[in-house]
Amino acid sequence: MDSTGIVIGFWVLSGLSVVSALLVLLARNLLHSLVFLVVTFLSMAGLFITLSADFIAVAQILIYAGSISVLMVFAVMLTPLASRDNGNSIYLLPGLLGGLGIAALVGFVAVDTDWDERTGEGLAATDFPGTVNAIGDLLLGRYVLAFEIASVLLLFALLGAIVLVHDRPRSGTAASEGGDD
Amino acid sequence: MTTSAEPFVLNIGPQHPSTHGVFRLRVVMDGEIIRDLDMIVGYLHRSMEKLAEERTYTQNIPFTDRADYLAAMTGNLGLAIAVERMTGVEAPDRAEYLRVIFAELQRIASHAMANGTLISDAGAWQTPLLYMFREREKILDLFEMTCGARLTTNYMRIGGVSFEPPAEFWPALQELMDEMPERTDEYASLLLDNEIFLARTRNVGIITPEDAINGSLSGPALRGSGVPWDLRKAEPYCVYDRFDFDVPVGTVGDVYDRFMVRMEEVKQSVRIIKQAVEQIPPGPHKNDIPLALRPEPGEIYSRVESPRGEIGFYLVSDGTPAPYRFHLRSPALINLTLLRELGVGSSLPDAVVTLGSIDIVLGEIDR
Amino acid sequence: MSEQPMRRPATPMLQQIEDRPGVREMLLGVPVPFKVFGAVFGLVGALVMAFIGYLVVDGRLEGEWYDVRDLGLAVQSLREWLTDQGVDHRITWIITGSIGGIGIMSVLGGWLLIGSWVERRVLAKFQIRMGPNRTGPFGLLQPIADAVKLMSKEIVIPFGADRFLYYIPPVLIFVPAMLGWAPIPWAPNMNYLDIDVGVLYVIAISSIGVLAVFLAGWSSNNHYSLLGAMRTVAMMVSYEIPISLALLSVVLLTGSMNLGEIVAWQGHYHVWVIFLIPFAAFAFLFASTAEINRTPNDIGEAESEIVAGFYTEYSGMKAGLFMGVELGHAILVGAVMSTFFLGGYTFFGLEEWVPGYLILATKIGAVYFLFVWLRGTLPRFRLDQLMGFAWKFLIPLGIIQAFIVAIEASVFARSDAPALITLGAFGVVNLAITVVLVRFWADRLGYSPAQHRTVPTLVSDGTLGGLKAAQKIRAT
Amino acid sequence: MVAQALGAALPGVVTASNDEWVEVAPDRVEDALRWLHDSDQFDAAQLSNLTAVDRYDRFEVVYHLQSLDLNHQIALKAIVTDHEDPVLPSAYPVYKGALLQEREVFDLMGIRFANHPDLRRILLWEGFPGHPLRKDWMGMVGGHTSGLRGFPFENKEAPDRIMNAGNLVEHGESLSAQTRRNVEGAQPGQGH
Repeated sequence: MDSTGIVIGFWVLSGLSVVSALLVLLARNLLHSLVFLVVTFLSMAGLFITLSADFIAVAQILIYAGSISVLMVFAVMLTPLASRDNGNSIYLLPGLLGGLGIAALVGFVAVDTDWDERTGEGLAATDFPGTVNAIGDLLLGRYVLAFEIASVLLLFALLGAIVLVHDRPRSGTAASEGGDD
Repeated sequence: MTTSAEPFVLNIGPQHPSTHGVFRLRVVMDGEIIRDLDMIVGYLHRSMEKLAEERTYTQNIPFTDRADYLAAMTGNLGLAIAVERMTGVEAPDRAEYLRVIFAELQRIASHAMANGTLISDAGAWQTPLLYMFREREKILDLFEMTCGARLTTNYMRIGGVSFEPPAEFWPALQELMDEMPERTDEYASLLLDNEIFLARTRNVGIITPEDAINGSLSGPALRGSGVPWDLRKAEPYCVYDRFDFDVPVGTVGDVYDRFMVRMEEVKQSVRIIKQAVEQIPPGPHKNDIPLALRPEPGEIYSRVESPRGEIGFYLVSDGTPAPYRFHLRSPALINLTLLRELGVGSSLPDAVVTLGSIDIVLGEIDR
Repeated sequence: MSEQPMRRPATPMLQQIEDRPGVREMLLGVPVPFKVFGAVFGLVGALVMAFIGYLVVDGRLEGEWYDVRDLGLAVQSLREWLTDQGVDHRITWIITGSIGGIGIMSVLGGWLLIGSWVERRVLAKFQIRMGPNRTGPFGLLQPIADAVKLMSKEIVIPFGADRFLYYIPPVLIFVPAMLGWAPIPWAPNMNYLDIDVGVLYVIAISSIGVLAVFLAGWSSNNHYSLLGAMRTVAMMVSYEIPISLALLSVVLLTGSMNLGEIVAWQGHYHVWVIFLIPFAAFAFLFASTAEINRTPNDIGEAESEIVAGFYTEYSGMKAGLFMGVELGHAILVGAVMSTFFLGGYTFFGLEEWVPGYLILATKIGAVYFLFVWLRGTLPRFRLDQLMGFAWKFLIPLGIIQAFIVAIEASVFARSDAPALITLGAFGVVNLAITVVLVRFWADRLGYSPAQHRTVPTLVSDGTLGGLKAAQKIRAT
Repeated sequence: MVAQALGAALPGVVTASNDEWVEVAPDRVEDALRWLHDSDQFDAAQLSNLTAVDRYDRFEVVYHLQSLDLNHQIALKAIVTDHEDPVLPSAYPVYKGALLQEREVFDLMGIRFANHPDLRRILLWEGFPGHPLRKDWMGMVGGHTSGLRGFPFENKEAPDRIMNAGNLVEHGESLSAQTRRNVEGAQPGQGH
């Protein structure tokens, strides 16, 4: 964090992510919220880059900006009257409380963490030529059990999704069924 | 998934690349599936039948150009034959052969157009269409040589044809006929083994023979369903009974069969033209008929086989120079009878291909 | 009767085209000063080329900044020189970075202009017509004329469109088309973004385009646009998986996610990945045609069904941007395809003599030509057919292929046999497995080509009639 | 023959007949069509053409049926005497092919077909005034009615003037004669 460029980038990106996250809440149109959400995701990816975490940054773009947002797009598309006001939802209060709780948790962890580079575990060891190798080693070495469990869980989720939508009788001709449902 | 609160209405047309003119389909979609379909025509309506009541029979021939503008020759021929049958005028033998030659050339040109646009509807980016246009262009050149017009030919006359083809017509025709088998084979190799084309057209838009007959279908749409019915054979007009040719019929009645029937009909047309060129006798190309053509009071329903099907003329005369009632039985319109049944429940691309396989011409539908 | 058969009557337009001078006549008709200039220019150019060839043969270019085979060396030398001069390293970084960025962008711009001309000319040749041939020599200035026309056209915003979202997509969709070029290695040192996660970067960047497509379709307030957007998004999401699987196979085999290293691996063993994993190359090519909306998978903008798909309502230069980005995507896919499967800037040792970026450009052009060829030849699939193909065919076979490649990669890492023999065996095995799997899978899915083709029955005079005759024909 | 058979099978249906057509009672059109469609003798499987003629005081609705297997045609006529609000049973229950043809007749002639599933205008737009193929549609100024009484410039003294000889070209030579001369050697058989 000694380079001025990195510092400027950090402040710009964090400002962007906070502003767009606020706009997600404040936008009257559901689709606009979604667009700001994507901006938030992208600026988060930028923050990861300032931390030299290239793998996480790319994964953030790939999974959040690329895939999760498309999932949300589909959810919005399947919602009647997608452009309606999203301010008066019944989930406003629970959502607010949940968000505050998560913020408190993150804050607590942030304060509690030892951020010193010299004593922090694992951080000093790498010279940041890229984090892919380290992540690969850790995933298939130390955390292999968690990794495998997560894979099996995801596989089951995939199969479950297929089972759920499979063999549902439709009124139309099944031969020309679109794949977008 | 019953999530959509309002129907998803899609207006396909009147300006749309695959409606072949100003044709409009109003479809209600559920995802990719068509749940309801309504066809809206009439954007090209010129009230031909009313206008025809103010014009003499000869003056009405240009209307038949403008009705089916992709097959003007057969339209001309239909009216000329109807009036001839009504008045007892006869065309000379040579004229009958010329009529057959030009009608069959027109059939080739029209089928080339129909099949080319069908493949374009299936998504091939115009390449097959432009290949099909090669032959069509040469045929239109032949028309231009003979009567000066390419589309609205106004060629057939009551009692003959308007012009004798010029000297350079015959070698050009011979050249075209010589290269046609090669060309049709080329299309076959380009298209018929194309897996994508097969996947898009096989078992799509199936019309059973029962429906086809009951729905008044005619032409390749009827023959594609396997019904061997062709007016050139059933009630031979001109000199069709002197030629040896076959009627191709499909097996399943899907888009592919209609496509293949048209391809095969092109080959049969080439056969007919070759025989006609061999047999054509010398002589005048039209008989002199009285200017004041006043048919006896009465009526006639006369039809010929146009590339789209049975184009019929129902003429009622009251003894005046103009028809009392002039009705053009439009095969393109009546072939659309089953469109709703075919479209509802199919997906949008299938419906587009099915519409393309029926081969509509809006000038004839709207008249 | 005329002696010789008359030619078909030429229209004035055709006559004019026939009367146009050929290349030879055009060259002969050039004014003398231009001829002299051309001769001198050609001579000097040949001399320069010969001199460079001499330097290359002599080995004097190796590693020097003026090594034309690798422009990255020049930039590196510039950076070192600037640092030696005491310039702050941030300014150095900005200068060298701008050179690379501007270089890539100008190459892309040139590709866009030339590519659209090539596409139209080549397509015209496929379709036995002339193509653009009026603006400039051989119509070369046609893309510029098109751009000027598009820019001067009115931009119509449809009634009821979401203005805020309507303005974003034409710009947003250009972002992945531009950023995607960053990690492509043009020569050993010409690598703008030399990162270890290059493969992931390519996939991640390509997934952003989905959003632009969706926003364009949704904000236009048009049902065609919406339908096109839904189709495109559904297809892009589906086909990202086969693409990832195909690239995963390559990564497993070459053992790196760095694009430069993948190319270097192919250069080192003098083999292209397409020969080793043909299925992955096919899956990538097919899936990327779906991803970038090109024939035969252009259902997102199927003009015979939904007019122009998600950008139906865009006009003027906004539509022009969409069309341009379509072309840019095709070229980008060509670059990625060349990098992963066709050896990148290497060509079996030729890269020692010819600049690597020219080799890569040639390969990109070849892949682009393949796209144009497909566009000029094939009809379009239906959405459900495409979805079925992705989920039922490409993805399962891609997973199996990735498994096999993983086994092969571990064998390759442990074996002492010569690399050529091992890799050759892998190529043969993979090809055989692909053929067997594809046949087996196709049979499982119920595909058999024999039942498709039918020819019409020919009926002569005897059996004409209606339903009874039809039944009689069907019975036989 | 058709008239006899039809009259025998369905008494009271046939009201008149001649060699060319059979006139049926308007309220029993559907019965007649169904009988012809189902009969093995006539097998009128297809409704080839359906149209109508305005006779000022009545409408004639004409059905041209055909049998594809037997290759013959039957013309049926139904006369609707109410010129203001003509109504006729629809042929759609028997022939699907009547769907669009009846819509067209309704649009242009104004004959309503009872039991038609979708009787709307087809060629003209909703709200078009009147039905244009009726002879009295928009009566024209000067008492002009539709139709052509005589030929323009017709020479009553020389009625045998030949139609096709009148196309004169520049040099006063008839075009047909000119073309004939041009193509003298080009008659096929010897022309190529």
